[in-house]
Amino acid sequence: MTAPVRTSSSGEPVLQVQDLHVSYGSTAALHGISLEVHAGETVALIGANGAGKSTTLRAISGLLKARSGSILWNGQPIANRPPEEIVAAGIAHCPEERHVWPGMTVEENIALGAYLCRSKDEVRTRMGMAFHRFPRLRERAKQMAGTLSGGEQQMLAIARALMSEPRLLMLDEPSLGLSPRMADEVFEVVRAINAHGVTVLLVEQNIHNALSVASRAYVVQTGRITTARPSAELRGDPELLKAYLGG
Amino acid sequence: MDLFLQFLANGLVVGVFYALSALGLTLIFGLMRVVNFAHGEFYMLGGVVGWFVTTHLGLDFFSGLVVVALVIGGFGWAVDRFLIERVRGQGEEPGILLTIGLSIFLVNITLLAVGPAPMKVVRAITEGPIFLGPVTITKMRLLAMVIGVALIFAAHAIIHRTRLGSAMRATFQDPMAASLAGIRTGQVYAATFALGCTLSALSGMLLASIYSAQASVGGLVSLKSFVVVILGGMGSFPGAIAGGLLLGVAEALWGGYVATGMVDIIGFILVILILVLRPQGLFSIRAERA
Amino acid sequence: MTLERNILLGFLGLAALLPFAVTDQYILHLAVMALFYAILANSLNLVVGYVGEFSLGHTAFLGTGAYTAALLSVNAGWPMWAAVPAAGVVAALFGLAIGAVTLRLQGPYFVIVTLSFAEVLRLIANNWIGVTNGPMGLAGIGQGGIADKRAFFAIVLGLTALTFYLSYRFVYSNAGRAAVAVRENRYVAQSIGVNPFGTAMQAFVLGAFLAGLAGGFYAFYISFVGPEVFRFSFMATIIIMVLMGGKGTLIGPVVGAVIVTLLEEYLRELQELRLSLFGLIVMAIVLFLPNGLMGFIAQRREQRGDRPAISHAIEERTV
Amino acid sequence: QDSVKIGLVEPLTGSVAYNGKSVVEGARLAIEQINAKGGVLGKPVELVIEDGQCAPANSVNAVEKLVQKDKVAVLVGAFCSSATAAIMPVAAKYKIPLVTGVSSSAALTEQNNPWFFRAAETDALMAKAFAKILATDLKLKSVAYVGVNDDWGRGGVEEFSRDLSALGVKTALTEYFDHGTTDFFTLLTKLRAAKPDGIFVAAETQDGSILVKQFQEMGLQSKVFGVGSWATADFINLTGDAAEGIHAAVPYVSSVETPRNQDFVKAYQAKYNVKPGKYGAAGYNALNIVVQAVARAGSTDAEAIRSALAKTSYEAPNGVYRFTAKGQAYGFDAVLVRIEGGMPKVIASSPVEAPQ
Amino acid sequence: MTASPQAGPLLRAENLTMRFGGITAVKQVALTVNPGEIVGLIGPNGAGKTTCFNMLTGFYTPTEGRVFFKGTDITSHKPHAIARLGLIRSFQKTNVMKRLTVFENVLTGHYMAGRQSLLATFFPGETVRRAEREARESASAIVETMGLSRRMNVQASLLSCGELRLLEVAVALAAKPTLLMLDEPAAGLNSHEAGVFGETLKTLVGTAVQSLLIVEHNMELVMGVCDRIVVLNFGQMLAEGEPRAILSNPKVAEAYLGKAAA
Ligand SMILES: Nc1ncnc2c1ncn2[C@@H]1O[C@H](COP(=O)(O)OP(=O)(O)OP(=O)(O)O)[C@@H](O)[C@H]1O
Ligand SMILES: Nc1ncnc2c1ncn2[C@@H]1O[C@H](COP(=O)(O)OP(=O)(O)OP(=O)(O)O)[C@@H](O)[C@H]1O
Ligand SMILES: CC(C)C[C@H](N)C(=O)O
Ligand SMILES: [Mg+2]
Ligand SMILES: [Mg+2]
Repeated sequence: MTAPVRTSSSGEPVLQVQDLHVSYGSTAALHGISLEVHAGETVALIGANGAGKSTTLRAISGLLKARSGSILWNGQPIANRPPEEIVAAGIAHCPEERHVWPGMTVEENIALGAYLCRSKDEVRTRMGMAFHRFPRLRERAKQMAGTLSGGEQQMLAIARALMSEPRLLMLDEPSLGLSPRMADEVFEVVRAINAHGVTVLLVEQNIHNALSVASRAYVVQTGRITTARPSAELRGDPELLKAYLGG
Repeated sequence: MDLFLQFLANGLVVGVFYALSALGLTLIFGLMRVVNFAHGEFYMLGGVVGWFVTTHLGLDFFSGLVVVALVIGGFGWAVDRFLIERVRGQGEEPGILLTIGLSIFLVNITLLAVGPAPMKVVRAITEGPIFLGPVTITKMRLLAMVIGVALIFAAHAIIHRTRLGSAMRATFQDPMAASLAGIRTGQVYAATFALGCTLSALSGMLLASIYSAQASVGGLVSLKSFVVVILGGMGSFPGAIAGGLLLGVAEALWGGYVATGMVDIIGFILVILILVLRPQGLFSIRAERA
Repeated sequence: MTLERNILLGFLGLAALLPFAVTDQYILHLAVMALFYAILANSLNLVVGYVGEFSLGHTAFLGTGAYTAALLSVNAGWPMWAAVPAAGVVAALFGLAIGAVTLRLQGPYFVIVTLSFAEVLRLIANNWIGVTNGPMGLAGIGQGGIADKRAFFAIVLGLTALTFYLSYRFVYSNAGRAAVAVRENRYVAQSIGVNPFGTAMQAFVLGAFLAGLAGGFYAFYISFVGPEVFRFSFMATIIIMVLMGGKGTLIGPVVGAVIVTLLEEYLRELQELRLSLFGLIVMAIVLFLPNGLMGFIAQRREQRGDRPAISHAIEERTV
Repeated sequence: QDSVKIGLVEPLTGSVAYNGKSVVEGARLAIEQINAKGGVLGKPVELVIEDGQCAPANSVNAVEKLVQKDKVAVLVGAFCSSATAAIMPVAAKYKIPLVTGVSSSAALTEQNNPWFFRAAETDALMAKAFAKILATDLKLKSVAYVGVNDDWGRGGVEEFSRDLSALGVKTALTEYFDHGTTDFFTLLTKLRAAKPDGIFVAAETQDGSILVKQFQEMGLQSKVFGVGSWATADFINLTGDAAEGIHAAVPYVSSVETPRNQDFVKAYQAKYNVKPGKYGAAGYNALNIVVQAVARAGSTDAEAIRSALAKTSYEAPNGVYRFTAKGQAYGFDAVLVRIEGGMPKVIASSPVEAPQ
Repeated sequence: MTASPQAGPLLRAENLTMRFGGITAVKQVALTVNPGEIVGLIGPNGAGKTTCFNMLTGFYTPTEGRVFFKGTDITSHKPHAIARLGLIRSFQKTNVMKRLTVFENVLTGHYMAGRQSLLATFFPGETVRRAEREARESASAIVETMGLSRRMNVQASLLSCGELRLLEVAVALAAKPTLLMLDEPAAGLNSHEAGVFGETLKTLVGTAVQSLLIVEHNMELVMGVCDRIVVLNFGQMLAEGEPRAILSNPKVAEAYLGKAAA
């Protein structure tokens, strides 16, 4: 299987994170994260449990405030802006743990993913696309999202995130709870939208899958970036990987 | 039979009024899940402000209604932004305590400002009985019912037909996901609270023009409204209507055929019975699984 | 946990000294009321803090206790030492019956159904004239010749000590831990073998029993019981005490009870402004101390790097 | 001690605050007049007012504070009979005289509490005074009784129906409603079906005005009469033309033309800009009775005040108040009024007699 | 009907069927777990695995079918009653007691070991104190086993996703299961951590628990630890057998594994 590997510096850096510090209350979670994502790239963040991957994504999408450091999106500072504005600027975040709206139907969940899109026709087209990507969801269109199986909810969360047609898509463990086959399909989708020019920032525990779609990967360890390598290099060196992921 | 028809009519009228007074609470308690003990006080403020602007500022009933909507809506907005906002996401208890405090404050500050006497709100039309066969009802009641039903439908349409409505439901079910979808959750909370307060105040003024406005009515209104919302099921507008009518008719029949001295008991007994049989209320569905 | 126990013991010890230091009947009266409320707040806290469901119907137990004691005293001439425990037992039975219905519900439904029970009881008390004397209430409950407030104080102090002991034992037992598990996550609780209903019931009935004792005492102390013992305003006072002090701790409700009792009394000076100001204070407390006073103290300790002293439930056990 | 303190416990918040405030107004006026004349025992009189909220526990708290902290010489209160019942033993325990100007439950004076005095009518006394006049004047054959569901409402209904029945008037219906009820259509539907010639109502201003208004809205024709603070400007203003023609039996009405009353009304109106009603007069009378007793006692000694109270003979705007051995007031004039052209017109006046 | 506890399978389900309105989520599934066995339950998303778990542990009442545990019919028993027989489960959606610390969570898991009479609650004796001491020691040990010692006194709400999964298993272990049922325990663990976790699971069987039933999508883990695998598809049994046989089953590859098998 061949992943479309790009060179690390193709395109402009659309997202630049510099020396980002984030804490939950009084406990610090990130101690200075710096990373860059270039236009059209797929970049993975990997690391052990509790390293701070999700925290990084949350800070970028505005769910968490940065204590210090900067986040630039197309050169504009976006740190500490509310999430609504960041979505509007073209960054979508599919959070871990799914967070579907349990008391709304699958259909409503998907439609609301395009909340900022005011054209009804456009929303309808995008919904068609979502159902096309995840036929299972079409079968369950009228079911309450809270009663879906874990994997179905995961599909829904991804489908919903795609509805805003972002320019940067951040996925937090998209394959979590998906069957191997479904996970493959999701990564196919990621490749496909990436091929359409959408930049992707990916947190993924399934290292094999992650490295197969991403061109580069950052390794996060206890709130810091410890290394940044092309995927191929990491894939070729299981011992190195083990050292980074062990904790 | 005639007697029964009249009881039924009385019950339906009062039922619509109950639904109407519970309307704001359906939003705030039913959807937002803020156990709002100040609900009755917003209703009361509607009546008192309505009395003030019609009696002291000389406005007619309908302009008064608009002023009340604006004033209490703005006040509700501020209450959410400056008070409720601060305890959001900390479970229901801080909200309970906060609204209990607010309700104590509002009642007593109103007592200080306008005194405890009942106040007469200008009527929209001249009152008089209408006879429909054996059933008597009055013009003002009919009008209030029409306005009430219109408000109920309008509120229902807002929740189920507009973007704001979807935004509300999304925000209350999962605020984090909502903000990631681009919904300004802070505004949605405030808007919902303000809308809830406005609806309470409107019904307060409407009903004060039929009964009378008084600083101390809030407690009873809150109590009955909670009953109605729970009977119908949290956050359901059809439920609120059904709950209101059910309560109104049950009270009328109990009062009519048993005794009027204890009518309030019937609502509570209904709540207990219905929840024993259907723990989610009449009209709400559960979307949770292990 | 040791700390919490020592604070409670210290509180009881200090309270025991009060009658020796103070002879002013007014202050003694306030002290009696404060302890009475402390029992009530503590009993409500067992439900709110440890079942994790918000009961607005706790006055049902206060009221049944008060009426039981009053009826036994007025109709059967029972003395206080017999009527007050009987009040606790009757209230506990009501707790069992009401719990059987309400504990199947959760969240807002529980809140409103418990409230409904209290209201139903109030309306019954108000209308079943043959037994309760309706709105006229039951007056002339024999105080058995206890004239001095100090005697009442000693009795209520004893009840408070009993309350502390029972709640302390419950909270720091396996059963208490199970209650916390149910509060925190029903699913997990069930999957580790906790019967959510049974566990919640234990806390609920214990709370009802203690509230009933308090009610029985109240009947004798005020020597009048009317339907307003079931009223929501009573409930509101107790809630304010529990939440102001900090739910889910044993000390919080006591602190809340003492503060609110004194506050209500000292605000009298302000005449008409009194209740408005009280409302404002309640709001301010929520805004600035959302977890109550005890929550605030625990937080301060944590910030200083100590282990949370009064955590939500469990700590080293030194029985 | 440089003033004589009198403690007043009334509901200042809650649903009867409306009436409680009137009592306080009357009391304040009395104190003002007394102090203008140099007070009592050569000292000014000080009124210490506490909010008892008509709740037994709160009223007891208030009394404890008044007795222990403020050291008042006499207590006045506590409006609702249940609250008064709760503070009576406290007054007895501390041996402080307690005078109520309002609480009307017959049971209170049956408790043989030597420290308690009621400067007010009971329903039994009102019924006795007016049942006959009503039955003949209104030509009543059958009457429906409606009362607020509390001790006072129930007492009123029971007393009037007993006395009217004894005069051969049939009882068509007896119904109670809860204080704060806003919709009476169900009750009125039953009334309409029962077809009485007269309707007796025991209700206060708020409940009463709504009831009477809806009575008219339903198009009912029977004659309305009853007890409650109906002969007041507020009631008439709230009720509007529905008040026309109704009868009320009250212990006091401002339109009585005695000079003493006219002085009182003038002073009250000057101070509060409204005419006094039943509760304003009650507060005024209670305070005057108490202060006069202190004057006669010649000291603030409780026992002395108590015996002085027992020998009261106070000339009120509405007649002379005396107390029976049980502490029940009698001798003052109660009146029956009809509302005509928005004014309460006195139809009959009758001194309240001492109960046997 | 009731087999003797020693001889028969530990868990046996017959003809399990669950319908939600019009959807048949699980249809006539038969499942057994023998003492000492690690069984894997796999299948595509929405195949009905979690629903099976819910029926086996009393969270759902099956529309049809029966469940036997240690020979006892537990079909309509309450979840806590089933847990008390020694059948303990974890949940797919993370479920922990968020406001308690890691240690407190695990300590609470020992509930059944310390169950006592009401009297003992209020007047604890030596037995109660001993049970308490033992529970504390055991809790520390379990936290250690699951590799969470570093987080011992941290509130659960502060844990990352992966750590929460480990904590859930720890709480389940604290209840001293005979049969432990885990629903996607390794979701959220990275490949390396999943490997370590698999090893831990293997050591548990025979020591801490008698048998294991695991739902998991991490094939490396499933293939590595399971003695036998049951595959569900659209609520029905698709295949059953040894890991290798399942891997090479074309129907399983088609429905579940996708390219990974190729
Ligand atoms: N809501 C929270 N409150 C407090 N601390 C948190 C919270 N969420 C995460 N943390 C802490 O922040 C650190 C980083 O967590 P984060 O969720 O970013 O890790 P992660 O790399 O995504 O791990 P995983 O792979 O397990 O999801 C962890 O130490 C965790 O304990
Ligand atoms: N309460 C319910 N109401 C309606 N449908 C339900 C309900 N619970 C489950 N389902 C449906 O039943 C099917 C089986 O769900 P289940 O959760 O058992 O799947 P699963 O095999 O665990 O899948 P996953 O691997 O994605 O977790 C799903 O399609 C789901 O949508
Ligand atoms: C307002 C009224 C109900 C007061 C009444 N006079 C009483 O004795 O209680
Ligand atoms: Mg994460
Ligand atoms: Mg599942």
